[in-house]
Amino acid sequence: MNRFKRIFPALLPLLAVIAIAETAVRAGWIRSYLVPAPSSVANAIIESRQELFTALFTTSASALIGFLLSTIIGIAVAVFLSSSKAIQRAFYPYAVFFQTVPIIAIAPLLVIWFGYGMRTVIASAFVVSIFPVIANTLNGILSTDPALRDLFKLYGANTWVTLFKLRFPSALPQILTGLRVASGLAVIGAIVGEFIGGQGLGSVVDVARTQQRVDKVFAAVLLASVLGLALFGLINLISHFTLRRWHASEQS
Amino acid sequence: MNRFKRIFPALLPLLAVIAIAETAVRAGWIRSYLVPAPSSVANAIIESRQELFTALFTTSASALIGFLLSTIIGIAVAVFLSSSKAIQRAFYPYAVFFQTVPIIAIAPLLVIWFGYGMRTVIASAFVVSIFPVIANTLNGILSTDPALRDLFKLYGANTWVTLFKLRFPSALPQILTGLRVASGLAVIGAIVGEFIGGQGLGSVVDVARTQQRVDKVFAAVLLASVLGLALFGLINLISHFTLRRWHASEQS
Amino acid sequence: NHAAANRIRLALNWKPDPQFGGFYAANYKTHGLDVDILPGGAGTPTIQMVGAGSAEFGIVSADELVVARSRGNDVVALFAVFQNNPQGIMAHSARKLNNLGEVMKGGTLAIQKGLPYARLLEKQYGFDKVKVVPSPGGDITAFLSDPNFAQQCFVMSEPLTARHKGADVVVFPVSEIGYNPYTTVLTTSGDFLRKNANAVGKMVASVREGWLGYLNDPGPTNQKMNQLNPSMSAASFAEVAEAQKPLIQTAVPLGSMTKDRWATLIKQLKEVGDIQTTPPAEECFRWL
Amino acid sequence: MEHHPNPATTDPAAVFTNTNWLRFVKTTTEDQLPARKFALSQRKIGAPNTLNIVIQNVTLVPMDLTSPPLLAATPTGIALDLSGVHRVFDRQPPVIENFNLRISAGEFVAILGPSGCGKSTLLRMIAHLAEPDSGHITYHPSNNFQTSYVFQDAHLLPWRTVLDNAALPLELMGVAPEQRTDKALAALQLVGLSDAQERYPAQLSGGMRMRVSLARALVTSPHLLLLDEPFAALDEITRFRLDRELRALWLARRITVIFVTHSISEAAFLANRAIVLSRKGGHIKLDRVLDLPQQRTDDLRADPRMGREMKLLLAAMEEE
Amino acid sequence: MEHHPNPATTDPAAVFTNTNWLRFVKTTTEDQLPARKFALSQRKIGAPNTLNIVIQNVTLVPMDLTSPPLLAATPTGIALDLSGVHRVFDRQPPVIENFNLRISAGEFVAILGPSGCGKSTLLRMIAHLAEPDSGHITYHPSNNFQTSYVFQDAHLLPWRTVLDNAALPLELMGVAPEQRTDKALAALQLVGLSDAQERYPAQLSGGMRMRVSLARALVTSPHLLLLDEPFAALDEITRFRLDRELRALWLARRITVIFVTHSISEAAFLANRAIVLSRKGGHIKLDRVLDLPQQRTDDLRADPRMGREMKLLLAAMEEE
Ligand SMILES: Nc1ncnc2c1ncn2[C@@H]1O[C@H](COP(=O)(O)OP(=O)(O)OP(=O)(O)O)[C@@H](O)[C@H]1O
Ligand SMILES: Nc1ncnc2c1ncn2[C@@H]1O[C@H](COP(=O)(O)OP(=O)(O)OP(=O)(O)O)[C@@H](O)[C@H]1O
Ligand SMILES: [Mg+2]
Ligand SMILES: [Mg+2]
Repeated sequence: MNRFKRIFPALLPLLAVIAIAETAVRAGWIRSYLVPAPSSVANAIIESRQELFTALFTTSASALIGFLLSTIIGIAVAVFLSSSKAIQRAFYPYAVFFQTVPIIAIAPLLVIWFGYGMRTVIASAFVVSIFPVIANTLNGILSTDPALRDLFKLYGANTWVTLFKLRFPSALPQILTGLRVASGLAVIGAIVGEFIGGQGLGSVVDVARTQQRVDKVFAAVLLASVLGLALFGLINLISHFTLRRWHASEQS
Repeated sequence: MNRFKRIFPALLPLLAVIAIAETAVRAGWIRSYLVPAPSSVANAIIESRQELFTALFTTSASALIGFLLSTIIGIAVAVFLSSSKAIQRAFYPYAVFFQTVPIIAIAPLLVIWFGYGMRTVIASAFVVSIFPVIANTLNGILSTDPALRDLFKLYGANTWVTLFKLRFPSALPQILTGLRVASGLAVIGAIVGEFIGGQGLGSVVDVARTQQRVDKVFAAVLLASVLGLALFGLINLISHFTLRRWHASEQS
Repeated sequence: NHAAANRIRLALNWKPDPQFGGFYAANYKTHGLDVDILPGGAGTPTIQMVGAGSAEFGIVSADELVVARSRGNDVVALFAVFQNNPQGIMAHSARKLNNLGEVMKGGTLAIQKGLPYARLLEKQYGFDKVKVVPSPGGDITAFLSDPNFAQQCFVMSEPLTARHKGADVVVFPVSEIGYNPYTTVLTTSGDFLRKNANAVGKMVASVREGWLGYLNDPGPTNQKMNQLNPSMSAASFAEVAEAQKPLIQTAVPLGSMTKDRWATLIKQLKEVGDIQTTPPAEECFRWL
Repeated sequence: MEHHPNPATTDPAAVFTNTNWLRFVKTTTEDQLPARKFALSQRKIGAPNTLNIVIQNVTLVPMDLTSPPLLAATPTGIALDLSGVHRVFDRQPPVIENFNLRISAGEFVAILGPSGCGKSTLLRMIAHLAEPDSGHITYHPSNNFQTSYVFQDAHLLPWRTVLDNAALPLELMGVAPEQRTDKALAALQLVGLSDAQERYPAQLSGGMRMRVSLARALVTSPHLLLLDEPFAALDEITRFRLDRELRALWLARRITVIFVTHSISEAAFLANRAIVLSRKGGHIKLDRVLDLPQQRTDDLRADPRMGREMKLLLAAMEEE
Repeated sequence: MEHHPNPATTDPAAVFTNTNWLRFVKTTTEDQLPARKFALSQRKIGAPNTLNIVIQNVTLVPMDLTSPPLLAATPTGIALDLSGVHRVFDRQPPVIENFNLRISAGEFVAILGPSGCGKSTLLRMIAHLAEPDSGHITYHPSNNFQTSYVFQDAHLLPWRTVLDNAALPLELMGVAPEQRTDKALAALQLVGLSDAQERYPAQLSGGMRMRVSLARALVTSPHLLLLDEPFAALDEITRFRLDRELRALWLARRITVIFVTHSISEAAFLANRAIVLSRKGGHIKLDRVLDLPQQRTDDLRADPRMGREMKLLLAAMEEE
């Protein structure tokens, strides 16, 4: 009952959107070749469940690996950047490049370096999602309370110990925010990568688009969102359990 | 001299990358139809300067407007979400959708709602860049020191006053991090939007790609990065001047 | 440095569909080849993959190949599936247009500006009256919703879908203005060709057999491809397979290429300024 | 119900203290308080030169009104009534348990008690920053009054200068910029920080930060002033000066002051009434109206009367 | 150079204080310190039952070694030498100006001074957390010693429980988990927080947080213990107990303790030597070896000798 009370309000807007869309399409206010009726999207999912779920699985794997790589490498880069203002000035700008390069423009490079298929998709997910991890981790690390840094200095903690026992925990709320952003970007990065490297939901979108199967395009987009939401939920869960005892953002 | 000393180290890695790339291409270690020699990129920029800079200008305008919209609407959404945990549960998940929907999949919608040209491009820049603003602002707002919230409550400050005089300033470091991420995404969003809606650097990339003009593709990508960097630099400047007196992240 | 000449990747530039029917119909095993077909997507850089050896063979179009060669990418055409260029412009019949020239007189035209024929059209008719927008890449939503919308297409693809959606469509092939490069061309790299002439020979032979078989009876292969690409209906497979036949089966032997046609193409590309240097026509292809 | 002895005294000022307190009881209870509420604050008060009386419901109190009014005639402070207040933090024994306390308008109450006994928790509930898990707190008058609070930690806004921090409450109350600058400067002057008005909190010493926080509380004209160890981080010279200032402010305005302190001598010097809480449950171990003159000078610190009050407080703190 | 009178006393313990201090001077200076350094700490010391002597360079000090060694024979603390130390914050007059101070191994020094005079700044430089803008601070022995610091604010890690916060220094020093838990529990017991070991800092009262911070400092066996108003947020009962514990700890180990406090009585009760800083520039207004017995009980708080020392300190603080 309690559980229901918590989840039900979360579903209300969704139900509203579905109802409105269904009505709008059925009444002909929106052309169905533009936006499919939710019922036909549901139909498409059921009909093509095998294809879609295989695709979802493939995309999930790539997005997840890309996301993990972003997390690890992004945090490492942020740690490196945090070492001095001079290093930030010298290297931080290059990280911006990852944000602004259209994957499609470097498609040949990706395919040639990583080979066709999953590795290119992973690379794409990685490139697209690393920057928020870097930016948020760096800012989190740099925001560590100077008094606590002093404390660690006093007890002779070296850089690594300070990093793991002080800077990471204190940056955690912000790192998690970075990961929230990165998780969604990893999903979209994977899909864009799949426009190049084939496979997965990206491929489904690619084909369904040219076949005018709007219902299927939406079905695939929906599944991508579900994947994004799953990652998002996972991060929120981690956030809840790691921060609830001590951080304002997880207290009501 | 002092200025030089600060800027020079920042340019070193760039010079190194350029030198290595030039050598690698000239020596034939990298095929020039994959990665162009920096010199030929420079050539392309000089040759097509008029076309490229007009495109840069167009893209800049769209990216900037998209970015401003993301900033304003993203912050507004975050403020709305911050009002209660129940509201977060009900609406935050929908924001994730913006992160995971491939622009190409909703291209028909964009084109039909916003027409070809700048409005579609702006919409794309906006859709792609809003989520980090929401996520970071929300986290920043929620992380406000509870004792300071008490203080404002005590003096009878209403929600809006608390928002503007307490929550925003205290969330500012994190909002700025969100904007750092969003600025790059707005650029890429604009370019992707231009693949659909025409114009700007996106068009240049599109055409140059079909013509296998790697040099021009890279030239356009480089200009996009420069645009991203300019926005990034602007945000860093704002960050420096607003935070340096009081926030650890801007103190050395 | 390929693992073994009999372990071969063939990179397509789109999903399994009838334009690749022969490649799926081919029985490579009988020629001692183990071929892996890599379906491509909207962003797959097939020609670069072939040049850089990420795939031994690829499917590209002749104009792409000429441009690539002029940029130092040593790729060689082996087998040209489409003798006639399937690219065209489709418009709504209600506009009562009679030729490409009239398409350029008004309304909206969605076209990839990087394509050579776009530039030829521009040169010939000018783009000052028509509103040129980016091609939606196979999507026809905008076309359906705007009666004054024309868009680039493959003559055996988008027009059929549009008709299914109830639109009355007219199609003008690009060959109308004399631009007729080979398309869906089996290609390999010069390097691979030199080192594995034998395997290339077997490949071309299998492909030829495959196409002969496919043209003869597309049914089983369509079914196979439909499984790989379920978003396209079986009916569409059959329909397209039928529609593309005249573009593939012509007076000349299946897949054949001539130096003259390559030379014409090179000349046209030079004219529109897509290439600066003119690669010799005979180096562009190897007719085995 | 709390009973406590009132030591005999012949000091007229001390008598005055009590009479004045009684006079207040009359004015506010009779006029404004329902009988039920008042019953909660039944308390036995002894004042040798007047009468030993027990206030029962709205029973009126005879008193000596002949002494000259040294203090502001009508208190501007507000009266408080805490009844049956409980406060529990999850899975711990209650911090505040069935707590009953009545504070009259214009009282100066010191709260003492061991570290962690619930003083800050109590103050937060009084300030409406936390709600009791059960029980009520009522205020008389019940609205339109201004509360100021000096938290145990300074809690300044790090992005504002000292001046802007001090002016914050006025800003939130909508006071015009010039006026609030003037008032904030005056408050900073009071706490000895005129020099530092342009600095940011990160550039201040610990004691300076606490003083800014104090200035921020004093810049408004609060009816209820809650102070949670405001002077703990200050040297004794500054502390003594601020003690005197605070007392003078109270004398002039007769606001209600609730003052948490760890210093028994400070409690005795400043307050008119001292409450000692127990280590567990926040029970009132001592609730005493201090038998000291209304006007307090530094001489009082060495006065045996003060020594006696301090001994009483210390004894209450030590017994467990 | 600072001169200050040493009031006559006949208390043998007081004499012992001085002789012991002198004995220390001998051991450390003679053995470890170069003459130049030592010259900085020239100081006139009067001890009526021994001799009135001026320490000049490495001039040896005659002393009475017959008294029984009540204290640990060799101090485990370290000696410090601050010479010509300057500290300026941008665009402000120097906070610490040409500061010279020599602290011998095993001394217990109280530092007093008005709020904002530079006490914390000084302590931070001593702890190597900030560098002087000019001048040096040297240590003897110069390395391999452990410093503990109780900051003016608690500065706990909010994501760690009380126990894990207290154990932090040991963790950073690589002590095995069990051992550090034991030691941390003992330290928490000392500060009266055994009950709260599982709680998080956000669930503690202000005083409890300070006590965790204190436990964290005591959990190691520091050679140099720096305390910045550690007891300011504590009630007097707790404070008195911790005063005694700290003093006992010092007596047992003879570590070097530098203790910033605002309480003159606490300074007098705890320290062997008290330094009063001026409001501006951090000049030493008084540097006094307290003439009080080595063993200090609560009786001492009422002792006239302590009263006399307190008067001296107060006088130094008041003069400006
Ligand atoms: N980071 C800083 N930037 C500028 N000024 C500073 C900074 N830190 C301290 N100060 C100034 O230095 C002076 C001394 O500060 P310090 O913290 O040492 O004082 P203190 O003696 O410890 O005072 P308190 O007893 O109030 O803690 C103060 O005037 C303070 O304003
Ligand atoms: N948020 C909280 N969660 C759990 N327990 C809490 C919380 N806040 C306070 N407590 C507990 O409530 C008790 C009383 O805390 P409070 O801050 O009122 O003490 P205090 O009397 O002000 O002590 P001090 O003199 O040390 O400031 C303490 O035992 C504390 O641990
Ligand atoms: Mg408290
Ligand atoms: Mg200090």
